[in-house]
Amino acid sequence: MDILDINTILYSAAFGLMLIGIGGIVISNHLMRIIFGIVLLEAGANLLLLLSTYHEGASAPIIVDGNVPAMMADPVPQALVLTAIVIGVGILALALSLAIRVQRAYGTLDMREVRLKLEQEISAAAGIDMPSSSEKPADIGEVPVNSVVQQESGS
Amino acid sequence: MNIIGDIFLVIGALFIAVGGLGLLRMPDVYNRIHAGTKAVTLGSLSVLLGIALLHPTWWPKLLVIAGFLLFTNPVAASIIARAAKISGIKPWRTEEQGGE
Amino acid sequence: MTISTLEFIAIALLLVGMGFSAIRLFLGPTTPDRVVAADTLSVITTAGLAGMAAYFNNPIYLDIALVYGTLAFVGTVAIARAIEGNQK
Amino acid sequence: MDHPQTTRTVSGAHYAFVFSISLLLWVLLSGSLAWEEVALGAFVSLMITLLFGPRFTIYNGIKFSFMAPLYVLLYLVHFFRELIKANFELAMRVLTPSLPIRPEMVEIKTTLESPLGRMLLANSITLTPGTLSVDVTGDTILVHWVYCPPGTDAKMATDAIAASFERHIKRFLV
Amino acid sequence: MRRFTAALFLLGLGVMIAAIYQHIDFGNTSVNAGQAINAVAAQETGAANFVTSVVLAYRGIDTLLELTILFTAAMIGGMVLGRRRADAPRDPDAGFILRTGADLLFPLLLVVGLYIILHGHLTPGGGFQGGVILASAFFLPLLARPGITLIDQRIVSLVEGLAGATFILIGLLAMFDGKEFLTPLLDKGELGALISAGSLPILYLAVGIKVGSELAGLLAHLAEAEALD
Amino acid sequence: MEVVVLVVVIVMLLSAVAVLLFKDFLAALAAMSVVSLGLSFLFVVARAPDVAMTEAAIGAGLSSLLFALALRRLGLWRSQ
Repeated sequence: MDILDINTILYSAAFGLMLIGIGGIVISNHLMRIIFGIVLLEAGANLLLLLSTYHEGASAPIIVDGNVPAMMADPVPQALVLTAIVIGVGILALALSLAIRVQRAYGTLDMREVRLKLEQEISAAAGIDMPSSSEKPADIGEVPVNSVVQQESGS
Repeated sequence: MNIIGDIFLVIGALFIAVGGLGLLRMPDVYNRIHAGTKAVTLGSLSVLLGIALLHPTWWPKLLVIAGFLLFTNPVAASIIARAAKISGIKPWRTEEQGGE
Repeated sequence: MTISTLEFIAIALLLVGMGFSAIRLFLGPTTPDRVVAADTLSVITTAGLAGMAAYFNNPIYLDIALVYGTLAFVGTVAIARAIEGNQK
Repeated sequence: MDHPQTTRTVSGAHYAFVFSISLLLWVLLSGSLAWEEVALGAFVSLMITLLFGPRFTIYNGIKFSFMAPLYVLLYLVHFFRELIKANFELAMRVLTPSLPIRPEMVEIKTTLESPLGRMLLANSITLTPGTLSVDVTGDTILVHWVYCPPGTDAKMATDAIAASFERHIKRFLV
Repeated sequence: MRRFTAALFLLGLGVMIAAIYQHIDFGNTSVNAGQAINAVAAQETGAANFVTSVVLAYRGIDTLLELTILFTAAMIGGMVLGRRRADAPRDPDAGFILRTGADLLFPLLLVVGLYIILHGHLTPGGGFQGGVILASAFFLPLLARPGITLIDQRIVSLVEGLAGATFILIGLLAMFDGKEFLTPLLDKGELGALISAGSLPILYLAVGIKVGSELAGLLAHLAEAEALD
Repeated sequence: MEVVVLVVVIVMLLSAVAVLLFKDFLAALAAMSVVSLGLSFLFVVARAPDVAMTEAAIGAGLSSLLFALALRRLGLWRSQ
C-alpha cells in the first residue's frame, strides 16, 4: 500500500472524515457539536459513495465541443451524491430548527441535562417517582439539578 | 506565450505565499487582514492572468472570476475588520507609541 | 498532461501559502483571526480550482471556481455578521 | 441610517444601465455571441431589471458622458499601479525580520456623495498601500493604517490616502 | 467512562476499516451501469451533461421525491420555529459597506444563478446549484438590513407552487403522449447547442426556481426567529 | 499531483478535528467551511464537476448561512 497512491489518499480522506464524524457524535455532549459531527459524517459518506466508481484517468461525464473522451467517469454515483448533498441541507435545516426549539424548551443544549429534564417531565406527567437514571448523578459534574437531590432525600 | 503565462503563475503563487507568511507573522487581526487581503487578491489575479495566457480562449470567464474576486475580497475584509472592531478587539500598537 | 518546472514551483508556492493560512486557522487566538484565515484559504482555493481547470485542459471546471468564489463571500459575510452580534 | 431605496427615484437611464450590465455579464459568462445565447441573456436581464428595478437605486450617481469609459480606464490603470505598489510594500514589511509596522486608526473625510462612489473609494483604500477601510458612516471613513507617521491629523491622512483616488472617481461618479 | 468506551469503539472501528482496506481493489470497480449510460445518453436525451440526463431523465421521479423531501423539511422547519413576536428586538443594520455591496451584488448574483440553471444541460450546474445561488442572492440584502421585506412571502409560496406544478405537468404531458411519467419530450436538437435536450432545461428551470424559493423561505424563517438573549 | 491531494487531505482532516475541538462555535464554523473547501477540491480531483459545484454552493455558502443564523439565534456566538 503506497502512501502516495492517489486511491489510498482519497479513500483515507473519506474514511477519516467518517471516523471523525462518528467520533464527534459519540463523544461530545453538546447538541451543536453533534450536528457538526452529523455534517462531517455525511460529507465522508458522500465522498466514499462517489469514490466507489472512481477510476484514475477517466474524464468528467460532460461532452465539451463535441469531442467524446475515451473514458468517462460514472454519472450514476454523481447523480446520487448530488441528491444526497441537497437532502443533507434539508436535514441540517431541520436539525438546527429543532436545536433552537430544544434551547427554548429546556434552556440548555447539553444533552445530559436535556435528558434529565425530559425524564423528570415524563415522570411528573405520569405521576410516578423519578425512575433511577441510567447515568449516576455524580457523573453530571457541577450541574446536578436540584430536584434530583430533593427527590432522593425526600423518598 | 507559455513561458510568460508560467511566469505570471509563479509571481501570483509567490504573492500568495507572502500573504500566507504575513498572515502568520503579523501581530493582530487588523494587520493580518492587510496581509490576507492585498497579497492574496493580487496573487490570485496574477494566477488567473497566467491561466488566461496559457489558454487564450478562456478569457471571458476568467475575467468574470477576476471581477468578482476584485469586488468581494475588499468587502469581506472590511466586514471582518468591522466585526472585529465591534466585538471589542483593540488594535495592537507598538511600545514606542506608549498606548493611550 | 506534463508540468513544467515553473508550474511546479508555482504549485509548491501555492501549497506553502495554503499551509501558512491553515496554521493561522489552527493557532489563531481569536475568532476573527480564524475567519480571516478561512477567507484567505477560500480565495487561494478559487485560484487553485482555476489552476485545476488548466491542468485538466477543460474549461467546464472554471464554473466551479466562479461559484466557489461568490458563495465563499456569502459564507464569510454570514460568519462576520454573527460575530457582530457580540456588541451588547 | 440612510435608506437609498426610499429616498431616491430611479430614472430610465439607470434601468438601461442595469440591463446592459446584466447582459454584459451573461455574454461574458457564456462566452459566445450566438443568437440564442444573446436572446436568452436579453430576456433574463429584462426580467431582472423589470422585477427588481426599484432596488437598484445604488446604480444612481453615474455621470453619463462620452468620456466616461476613458475615465474608468484611467482609474483602473491608477488602481492597478497602486495595487502592485501595495503588494511590494507589504512583501517588504513581511519579509523584514524586525516587522516595521506602526498601526493606527485614523478617520478621513470624503467629498463623494453617491453610495457607489463611497463604496468604490472604500474598496480602493482597502487594496492600496498599507490601508484598510474598516467602516463608513456618512462622509467619514475609518481607516486602519499599518504605518502611520507620528503626529498625523485627519487632513493629512485624507491627503495621503484618499485624495488621488477621489480625483479619479469624481470624473465619472457624483 | 462513557468517553472511554466511545474511544474504544472508535478504535475498533478504525481497526475494522484498516482490515477492510487490505481487501479493496482500489480503482477497479465492476459497476458498469454508468458505462452503459455513457454510451447511449447522448442519443437518448440530447444533453451534453450526462449527470443531468441521469438526474432528470433516468431518475426523474427520484428528483421529484427529493424536491418533496426538501419542501417537507422547509415546511416543518417553519412550523417548528413558529411565528415571531411583534415586539422582539431585531439585529442592528450592517455597516454601509455591506449594505451597498449587497445591493450591488444582488442583480449580478441573480444573473449568475440563472446562467448556472439554464446551462445545466451543457456545463456542470443546474437547478440545485443555481437555486442555492438564487437563495443566497435574495438573502444577502436581508443579511445587510434585517427586517426589510424584500419580496412578499405569499408571492414566494405562489412561485414555488407554480414551479412544482410545472415539473409535474411536464411529467404528465409525457403520459398523455402515451409514454411513461417524466419521459423527455420535444426535439432533441443538436448536441451541445443551447436549445437542445428537449424538455430537460425547462425541468431544470422549474427545479431551480423551486429550490431557490424554498431555501429563501427557510432562511427567512430562520432569520425571523428572535434571538434568545 | 498526488502531493497536492495529500496536502489538501491533511489540511481537511486536521480542520475536521478542529471543528470538534474548538471551544468557540463560530471558529468551528470557519473550520467547517475549510472542510467543505477541501471536499470540493477532492470532488474535482475525482472528475465530478457537478458534485463539486453543489458542494461549493452548499458547503461554503448555504450551510455557513444556516449555521451562522442558528448560532446567532442560540446565543452561542461567544466563546464559553
